[in-house]
Amino acid sequence: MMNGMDRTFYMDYAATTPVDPRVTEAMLPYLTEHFGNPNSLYTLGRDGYRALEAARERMASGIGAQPTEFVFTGCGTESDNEAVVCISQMVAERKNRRHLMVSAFEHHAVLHPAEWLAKNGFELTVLKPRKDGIIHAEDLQAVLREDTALVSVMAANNEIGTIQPLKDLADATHAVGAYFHTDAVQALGKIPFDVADLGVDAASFSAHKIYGPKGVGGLYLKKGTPFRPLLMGGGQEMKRRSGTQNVAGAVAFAKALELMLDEQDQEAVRLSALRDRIVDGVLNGIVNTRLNGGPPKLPGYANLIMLGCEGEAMLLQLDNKGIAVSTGSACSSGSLEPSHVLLSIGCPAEEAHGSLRVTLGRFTTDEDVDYFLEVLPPIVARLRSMNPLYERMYGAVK
Amino acid sequence: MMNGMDRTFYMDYAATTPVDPRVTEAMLPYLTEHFGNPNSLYTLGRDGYRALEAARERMASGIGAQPTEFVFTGCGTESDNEAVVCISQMVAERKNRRHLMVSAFEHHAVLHPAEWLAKNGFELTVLKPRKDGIIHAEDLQAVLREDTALVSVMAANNEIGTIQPLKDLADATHAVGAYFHTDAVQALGKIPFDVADLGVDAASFSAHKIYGPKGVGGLYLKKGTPFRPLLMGGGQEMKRRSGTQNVAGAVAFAKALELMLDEQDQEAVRLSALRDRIVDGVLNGIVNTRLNGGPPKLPGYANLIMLGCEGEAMLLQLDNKGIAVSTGSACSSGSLEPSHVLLSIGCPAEEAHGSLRVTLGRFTTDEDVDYFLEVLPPIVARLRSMNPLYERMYGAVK
Amino acid sequence: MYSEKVMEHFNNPRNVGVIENADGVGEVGNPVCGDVMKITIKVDGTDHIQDVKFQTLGCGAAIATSSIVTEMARGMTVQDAAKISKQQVADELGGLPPAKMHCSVLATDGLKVAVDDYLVKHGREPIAGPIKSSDPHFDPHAEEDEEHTHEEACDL
Amino acid sequence: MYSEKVMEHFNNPRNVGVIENADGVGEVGNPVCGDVMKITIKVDGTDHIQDVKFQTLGCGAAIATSSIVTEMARGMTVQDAAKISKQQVADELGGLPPAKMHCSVLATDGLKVAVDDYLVKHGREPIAGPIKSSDPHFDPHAEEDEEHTHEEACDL
Ligand SMILES: Cc1ncc(COP(=O)(O)O)c(C=O)c1O
Ligand SMILES: Cc1ncc(COP(=O)(O)O)c(C=O)c1O
Repeated sequence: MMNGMDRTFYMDYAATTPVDPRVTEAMLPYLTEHFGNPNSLYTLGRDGYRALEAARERMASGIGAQPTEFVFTGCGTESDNEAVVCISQMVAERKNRRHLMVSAFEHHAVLHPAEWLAKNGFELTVLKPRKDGIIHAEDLQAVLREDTALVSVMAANNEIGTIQPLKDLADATHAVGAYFHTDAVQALGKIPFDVADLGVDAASFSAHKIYGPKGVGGLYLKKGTPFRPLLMGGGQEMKRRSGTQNVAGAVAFAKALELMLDEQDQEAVRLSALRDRIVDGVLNGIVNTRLNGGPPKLPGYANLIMLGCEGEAMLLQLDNKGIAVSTGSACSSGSLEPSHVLLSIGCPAEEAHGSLRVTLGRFTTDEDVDYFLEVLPPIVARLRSMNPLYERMYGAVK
Repeated sequence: MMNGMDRTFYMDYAATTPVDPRVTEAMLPYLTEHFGNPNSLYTLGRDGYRALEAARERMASGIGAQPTEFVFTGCGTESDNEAVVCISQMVAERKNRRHLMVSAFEHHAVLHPAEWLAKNGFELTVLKPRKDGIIHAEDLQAVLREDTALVSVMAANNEIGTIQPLKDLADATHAVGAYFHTDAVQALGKIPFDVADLGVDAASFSAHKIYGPKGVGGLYLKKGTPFRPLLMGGGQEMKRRSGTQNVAGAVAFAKALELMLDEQDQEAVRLSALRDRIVDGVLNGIVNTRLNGGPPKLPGYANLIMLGCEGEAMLLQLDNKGIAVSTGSACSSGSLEPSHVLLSIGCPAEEAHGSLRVTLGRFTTDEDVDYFLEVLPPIVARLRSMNPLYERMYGAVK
Repeated sequence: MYSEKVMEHFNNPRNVGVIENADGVGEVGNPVCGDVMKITIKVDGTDHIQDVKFQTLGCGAAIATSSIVTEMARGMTVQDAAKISKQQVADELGGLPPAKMHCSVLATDGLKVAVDDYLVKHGREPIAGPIKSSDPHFDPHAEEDEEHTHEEACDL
Repeated sequence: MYSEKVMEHFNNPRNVGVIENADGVGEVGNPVCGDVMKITIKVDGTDHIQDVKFQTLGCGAAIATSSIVTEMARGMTVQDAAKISKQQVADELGGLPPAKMHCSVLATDGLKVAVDDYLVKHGREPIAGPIKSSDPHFDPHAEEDEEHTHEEACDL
């Protein structure tokens, strides 16, 4: 390992996750022995088809949908693009509604397609969450219009982990006759998520956030939701997404979801407790620190600000110690603006640059948390001591 | 195995391929140990990034391109859609050219996006190949126009295996100032394919046709080719294809291509010889049979017609004997029309229903061919004896 | 895709062949769409089908539905045989994929045409009347809309 | 991403601190964009930089460029120090990612401002003149086009 540590203290589960060994085991036979094209008629193809359809059933039942309502895609981003672009365009065509509403802290996989539509015949409203990191139904109601085609609000935010009141938002959306999509990439498997209970019309998922492989996504499309395929071709996936299906990936995704659901309750408790230890440890142990967003939040998610520190520098210093976290600092992304999520909840840019996102997961232990809480304070102190403005802005470094 | 055979005699390598064990071995560490998000800044992420970029370099050098010209995608279908839709739309926007030309025997992943564009502001010419299964440059010249934006002709056809004269076609296309895309999904790794030599502007690839995993594609985009991303979001892949990259898939694809190139010359000889044995065996051993398309053809590809037999019935009977092949019969696809590829080369529908596509590959042996040639004739004889029209149309069954 | 019973009938079709000097002959379908079925029946003095044989060019479902319809028809009166519906055929086989339901139409149509042939030959009124798929000039694509046809195919 | 030398300077920055009673002080950058650098220099009677120290709030590249620029400047005349270019800084570090080139601008700007401060304090003509990033009201986003900024980010 480059950082010279025996092991990595991985605390960036919101960015991606390792494939669980049980998932690898489930998927491997579909790469090798059962490699048939699921669209082929012979035995080998039918084996693949059955595995694919069994995976679809498990995905669908895991989110409270019918199997025919669940489409496998090539990633969460693809699902988001399909939902935002294709539903909107079909609603526009059929119902002459050309207004879109997305929240300001959506993932770029929703924001950018929405902005693209805004340049291609749609009107776009971008709704800011409140300071708590929540889109409130009454705020949504205030911007909905008679000609709203689609509303897209994520189930839980990827940077601050805040859980959105989807049912209320979907109800408000339906009240004006619009469709409701949610990016559930972060929420899936971590909190109860049932499309029927929530009343959403479309939802996006991604396997690599729940211990499945990268490059496998899912799209829930409620029966009757206007849609056109974004990827056109062989007509696979009930004509909604062409391309030879990634059978191994689908099997892996279904297995990954099954494990998430089996372990959801106990993991929610365990990860919330670990997260709380991190949050308390930082807020009590280091002066001039803050917590962003929520409650309610995904278990294991914490977004913290170390005033007077720059995020990338913290991240790299932590990496030297084998700890992997992420930051909303501009520098980390090569752009000049810090995280649009943090800005959207009213966090000033100079504070956002000092944010650390710590997201815990299946393989995080108590010892990892101890280690993090031991390693972080001297890093923060050192960086603050190098900051020419620190004393002027926040007082002496302790 | 459902067919009760000890093993499968797989002869449908054009449909998909098993992942080569050497490829599985190369990709596995990127699912588990090196699972980092390649966009993350810490060591684990940088490891993923390096693996991804090394894979990109190997893909690019394997096709004679620069690394910055190669984009990893989610499948061959996605690449085709991106090339056809996004290049065309950008050329239209920038140069006000709104005419498209695709060959009639393109894969549906090219045909359907082209037809979609034809309903959305473009004019579409669909050019038939000649009886030999080739698009001749002079035929293309005759339909090119001043306002042609994009020409798309596949490098080799997936059903009849015919290899297209890409260089001449690209030259003719460039002569009118249009861009040239080729679907090289079937050709990649099987015959020399160098984008610089051929002068193509864009090319599509898919890993699962060359012993890599399903759900991994590639898109070559020559520097300067007008393009907009189809999948918008995080801005990965040099802003041309958003979505967390499938690092394991990219590594697998690069390894798969490396193996194809290493073994290309000897495999071309070996598979051509095996294919010729099949073709000779069928044409000489069974009356009223025909061969479709070519030369030139991909090594290992044969498309044969057994007059008076229906393809799905043959396919299922062969499957009973453990042999996996495909057919251009309508019945196999649930549609009423037989293969659009066979129709496009002037094969009458009633003959196309009797087609078998036999495509050999890395794990095909001499014994497989012997076995096929032993098993096929009695199946053909039996089905013909059940055909009420056979004697009337073709004479007594032998 | 296919039920076990479909595969069983496809692999071991019953009553394959042609009855010489049959009392009724029905031929339906068109090689252009890849499905042709010929059915021959032997009928006794009480209008009961004593023997029935078929020949079919077509896919697994076409052969299986032909086979089962001959089993169903044997021993029935021609009147009852002409009433066998495509759904009954499909049900008897443990179901058919939706895209293959037209195959059971072919099988029941063939039987209907054979029954009518028998009746007309004996100077009696036909039961089913003209059957589209028995017209050799029948265009199988006439009623299909392009869109549908295109979207069904999954080329590999 | 970063070269080994960048990481080495980031992990072990040289000349961190503030020179008391410095002859020249430069402070550039803005916490709104997350980069602030302060450089203090001690200059001898022959315009040579005897000592130089820095403090930086910023990313790995910001800290590494600050560190290396102090090493480069030490012993130089103020005239030569003011001429150090962003490319020289980047080259000295074994290259910088394109998105991080602005960090070496910060480092060279800081040094220029410190040199000018020294010169002006001694009643001499400044060399560099006004430096944008030293204006506390400098808006770092003013010149960026929106499109660019958006496309850079890769949220995970
Ligand atoms: C010529 C051709 N193009 C495109 C594709 C689509 O590739 P994929 O299955 O990876 O989407 C295929 C195979 O299915 C093909 O044979
Ligand atoms: C909320 C959210 N939506 C969408 C995505 C995109 O998913 P993928 O990386 O599979 O394209 C991500 C993660 O990258 C995410 O966190």
